[in-house]
Amino acid sequence: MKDVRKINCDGVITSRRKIANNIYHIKIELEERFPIFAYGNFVMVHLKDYMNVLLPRPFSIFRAKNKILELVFKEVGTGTKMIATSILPFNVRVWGPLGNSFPFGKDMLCVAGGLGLIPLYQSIIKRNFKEVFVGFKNIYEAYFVKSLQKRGVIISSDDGSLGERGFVTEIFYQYLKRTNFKGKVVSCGPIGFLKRLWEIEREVGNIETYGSFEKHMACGFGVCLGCAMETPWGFVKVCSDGPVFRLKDVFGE
Amino acid sequence: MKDVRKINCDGVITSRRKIANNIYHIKIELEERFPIFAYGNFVMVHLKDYMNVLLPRPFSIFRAKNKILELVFKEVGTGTKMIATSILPFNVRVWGPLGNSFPFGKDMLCVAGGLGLIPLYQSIIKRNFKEVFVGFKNIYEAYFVKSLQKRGVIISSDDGSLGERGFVTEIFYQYLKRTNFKGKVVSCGPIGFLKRLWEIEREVGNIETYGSFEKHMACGFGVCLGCAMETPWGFVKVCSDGPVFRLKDVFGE
Amino acid sequence: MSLKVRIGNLELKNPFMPASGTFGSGLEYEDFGNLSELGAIVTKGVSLNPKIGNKPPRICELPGGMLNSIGLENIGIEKFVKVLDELGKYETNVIVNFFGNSLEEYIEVAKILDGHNVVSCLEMNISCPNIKEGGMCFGTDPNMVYTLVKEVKKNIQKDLWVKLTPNAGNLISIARSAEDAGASAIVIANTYTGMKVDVATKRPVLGNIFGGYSGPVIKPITLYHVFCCAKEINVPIIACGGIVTLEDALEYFIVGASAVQVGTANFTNPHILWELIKKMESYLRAENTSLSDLVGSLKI
Amino acid sequence: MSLKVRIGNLELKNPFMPASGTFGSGLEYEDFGNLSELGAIVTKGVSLNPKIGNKPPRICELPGGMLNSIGLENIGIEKFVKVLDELGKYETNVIVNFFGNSLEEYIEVAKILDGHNVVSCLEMNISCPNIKEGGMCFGTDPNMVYTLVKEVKKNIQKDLWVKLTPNAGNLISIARSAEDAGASAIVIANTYTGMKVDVATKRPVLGNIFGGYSGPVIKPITLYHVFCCAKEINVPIIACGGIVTLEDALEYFIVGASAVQVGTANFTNPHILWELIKKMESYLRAENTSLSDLVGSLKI
Ligand SMILES: Cc1cc2nc3c(=O)[nH]c(=O)nc-3n(C[C@H](O)[C@H](O)[C@H](O)COP(=O)(O)OP(=O)(O)OC[C@H]3O[C@@H](n4cnc5c(N)ncnc54)[C@H](O)[C@@H]3O)c2cc1C
Ligand SMILES: Cc1cc2nc3c(=O)[nH]c(=O)nc-3n(C[C@H](O)[C@H](O)[C@H](O)COP(=O)(O)OP(=O)(O)OC[C@H]3O[C@@H](n4cnc5c(N)ncnc54)[C@H](O)[C@@H]3O)c2cc1C
Ligand SMILES: Cc1cc2nc3c(=O)[nH]c(=O)nc-3n(C[C@H](O)[C@H](O)[C@H](O)COP(=O)(O)O)c2cc1C
Ligand SMILES: Cc1cc2nc3c(=O)[nH]c(=O)nc-3n(C[C@H](O)[C@H](O)[C@H](O)COP(=O)(O)O)c2cc1C
Ligand code: FES
Ligand code: FES
Repeated sequence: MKDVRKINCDGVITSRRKIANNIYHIKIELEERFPIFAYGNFVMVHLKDYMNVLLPRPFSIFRAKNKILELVFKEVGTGTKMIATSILPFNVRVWGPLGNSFPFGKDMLCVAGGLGLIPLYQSIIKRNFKEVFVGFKNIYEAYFVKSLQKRGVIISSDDGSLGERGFVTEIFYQYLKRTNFKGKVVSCGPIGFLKRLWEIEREVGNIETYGSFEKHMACGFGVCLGCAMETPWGFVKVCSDGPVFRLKDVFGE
Repeated sequence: MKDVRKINCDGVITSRRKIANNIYHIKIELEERFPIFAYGNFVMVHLKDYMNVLLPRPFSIFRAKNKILELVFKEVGTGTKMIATSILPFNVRVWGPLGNSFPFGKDMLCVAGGLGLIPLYQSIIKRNFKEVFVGFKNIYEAYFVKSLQKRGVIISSDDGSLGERGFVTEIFYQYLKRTNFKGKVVSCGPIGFLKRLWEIEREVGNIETYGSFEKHMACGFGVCLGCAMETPWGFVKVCSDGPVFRLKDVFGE
Repeated sequence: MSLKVRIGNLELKNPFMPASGTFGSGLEYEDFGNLSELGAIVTKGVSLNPKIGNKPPRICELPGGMLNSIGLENIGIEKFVKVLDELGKYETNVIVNFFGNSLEEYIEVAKILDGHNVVSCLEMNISCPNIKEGGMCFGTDPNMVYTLVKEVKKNIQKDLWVKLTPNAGNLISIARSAEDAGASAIVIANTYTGMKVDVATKRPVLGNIFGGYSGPVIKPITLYHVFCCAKEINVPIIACGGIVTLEDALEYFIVGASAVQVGTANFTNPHILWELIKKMESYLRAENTSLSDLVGSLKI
Repeated sequence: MSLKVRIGNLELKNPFMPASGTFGSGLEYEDFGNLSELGAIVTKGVSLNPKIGNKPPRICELPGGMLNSIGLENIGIEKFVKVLDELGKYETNVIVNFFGNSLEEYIEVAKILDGHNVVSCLEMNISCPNIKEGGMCFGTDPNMVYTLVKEVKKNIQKDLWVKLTPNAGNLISIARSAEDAGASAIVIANTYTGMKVDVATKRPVLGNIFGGYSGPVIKPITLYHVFCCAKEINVPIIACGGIVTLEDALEYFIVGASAVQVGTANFTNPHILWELIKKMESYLRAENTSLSDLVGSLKI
């Protein structure tokens, strides 16, 4: 990403919309134009006015146009709770785009679980994939459903309250077995989800699965070494070597 | 104050009204009935949900009835800013009544400067004094003016924008010289104001001036020894030996 | 699921007590709860002669912590003994925190306290300057600590707890000295020396220039000290530093503390000790575990 | 109203620089500001051999501070020398932070750095275990510090700054040892060892059990150390600990620091050093004063 310009500027959260249980879509008005970015890149967001929340938080870039940056996040802890509940306008500092991105190509598959949809959504909308699988826990945690359905996305939920019933990884697995697909798969979701995808790759062979990983971060661009992830070949930095890795390079023997 | 029952309970700020420049009147709905208190007593208020503001803040009891405690405060720093600007309802913890109180008696004079009016206001309203002098910086920082005027209070302002022009201490001084008043004077105001009142007492003689003092506090009831005030006779604890002292006992030689 | 804990010869009905200097003599808290329900009452540091304390301002609030430079103000042992009489009515342990400026002063106060029937046990504050030795803090030198504890212990019958200063750097050798010299428990720890400057006036905010830093912000450091000492020391450790919530106390138990002291948090909620005891009961019940199983249960 | 400051043989265009380990090699910050405008670039600690660092999780956020247990991960001096070549294009001082596990390792790295033309000066991190001496931290013993600094200094031409660990307790004797042994400046200080336990799992939050505590919460303690050492030490002191705002830096200057390093705050605002320099210029202009008048201007 060395050649992509990064910004680091103040911004103001000007709009916030609840789109599912504990999930929000926000717009940040930046002081500068947000640069060109790639799917999978993320930004660091610092809650300037809350000394309590010391470190910035990493969020995937959902969309960015001119000075408007859009993020989608789930309320899980102190920081996201503040963003979810404080009165707007709300001051932040943002830097990015950061990290590497998903591979690009023809006829790829896409598998997303829960919040994992966010970095992939715009690419899905642009119909960049041969087939897309999106799984939610249940209907209450699902978002952008209509728009996904319009694009022929295969939607599932763990409890069957929306779309097919079952884990999205298993629906994807059945598809692979049915179709004998060969090629690249991009994915994003919780760690258990990614591990299962790696098991599937090992079993079916012929596919190259890429996934986006999460680790606690302090800087977001390779200086603090805080986001180290263990792999069989040593540590990698999730923020600057990733967040997208070939699953084999993380879990591989 | 040993025989007065104290409470220590949670409460919720349910109403906030701006009554002058940076000055607010708030109502706290307590979980318990506020006990009997005396003029000059104060409470400690802790902003439970803001770890940033570690220590509780001392505030004079403006009025209390059943479970409703009323305070009047000025926005000066971190804590009061939060109380002045946060969305209601706002959670607090309150304990009190704390401290000693103003002497009680007939034919006393009362002198208050700015916020010093707060602990004395209810007593003024009850017409407990022979004559009352209240001074404000200017008309923008003045509050409860109509009600004071109705009770025949002598109001002044430093810049003449309201009532008589000049420092309230000097208007009081002129009164003393004119009337040759003998007896007790109760007062509350900034430290310079209290010092001037002591000079006046020394000059005119025949009066006993009591004033309410302020020091940074941690506990509010005599355990931390943080609110020590130097006097010619050693340290006193403003929270539990005071906050009301005879000026002679603080400034006297 | 009892909350009882034995510390040396003392039995505490629960492991929660105030930290010295943040609870007065205890009597000031009568309005806020039944003192008999506490594991112990720990009183403000007392010395042979009255001490007038430091010049104000004596406290300074910081985000998540505070500085104090009270200067160990106290009324002296003679007057304090009368306060002790009053504390006798409570059915809990009375731990008296004391200090001196010389070995002799320490011994003299200790003897008086040892002879008082209300005193359950003595807590020795060693974060004081040794005036005879050029003002170096007693608590930062393992040899001075050994001598001090040994000599005081020789002169008393009751249990002696030793409260360490965290400004010593490596607390293990200090704790070991105290243990070897006969301490029944080690209290970890007192405040961290710190300061704050008023940039506008270019003056220190505290009248005494510097003060002791306490409150939530010190917990990570004190927790580490407790963890290190718990592995090396055989007598019980009483943890003290930044406890506000039950979780804070649990962290200390898990790394090996047998009991805890709550300081600064008494100022932000005078009822906190009683609340922590209640929450601890619920926690142990919910987890179906006991205090003794919890102590030192860290998985590493 | 110049911001220039002389530290030993070095002239800094202003007294603001990053703290080692929070600024990478410096190159990672190219996107965020012109590195030539900084008083100096201070690079991540380097050792003779590459070091893989500690087991994750390596960071843990706390209110007002953070714990890190990076474990001095670095690519080793050989690869690092290539990064240094790249830094040569910036018109500012390049300070290289280094460490070792033995005296010999320290000397060997120091010699390599001394021979590199981009390096302006060496910053020695002494918060490391002395493997030969049973793993005791170099920086906590005045004698070890003296030997270490003396021996390294013998082998190099360039200025040597010594960065102290605050876990030593009394920093004055350590600082004096470093000064006597030839340090050109003393950097006060590194992180405070601390820990955090996950109560639900009963495990330490950090993979390495404990870590270094940094950020705003440590400032009161480090400020006190700087104040104490500034009175006793003749070489310049560079303060480091919890600086976020200009006020924080001013407090350090007022108690006697000649320059400051900003660490954790680089994570909360990658542009912070440039902003502090601008604010400092405005401050000195508004107050009509100079940096040298400010340094040590505490009124007591
Ligand atoms: C590259 C990347 C992209 C991400 N994109 C999104 C997104 O688009 N939408 C979204 O909702 N979430 C996203 N996350 C996760 C998001 O960063 C965390 O949910 C958030 O930091 C939690 O903050 P908190 O203060 O609410 O939680 P707390 O638990 O209170 O935070 C405490 C600390 O833990 C860290 N932390 C907690 N959970 C995570 C996590 N899952 N990943 C990394 N750090 C964590 C925080 O950053 C903070 O330092 C992303 C994470 C990464 C690494
Ligand atoms: C007995 C007593 C009664 C008071 N009654 C009132 C009242 O009725 N209305 C009102 O507006 N104010 C009153 N004050 C002053 C009030 O306590 C302070 O204005 C308030 O604490 C400031 O808090 P802050 O967080 O906004 O200020 P900050 O300056 O951010 O607070 C930092 C620290 O300084 C302390 N502090 C700051 N100013 C004062 C002060 N003047 N007195 C004591 N501590 C201070 C705070 O308590 C806190 O610990 C009273 C003070 C005392 C001692
Ligand atoms: C105002 C104040 C006064 C204190 N006085 C004493 C004292 O007299 N003796 C003592 O051993 N410790 C004293 N301490 C230290 C506390 O007992 C405790 O060790 C320290 O505050 C850390 O705990 P905390 O973070 O829970 O406050 C005092 C602390 C404060 C804040
Ligand atoms: C993630 C991280 C990595 C660090 N790495 C080093 C290092 O390699 N060498 C060193 O001397 N100090 C290192 N430090 C300590 C900092 O340089 C600094 O001394 C400390 O963080 C205190 O300053 P602060 O409060 O401004 O962060 C590191 C600190 C952090 C937070
Ligand atoms: S988050 Fe700092 S190196 Fe990855
Ligand atoms: S405020 Fe604690 S003794 Fe007065």
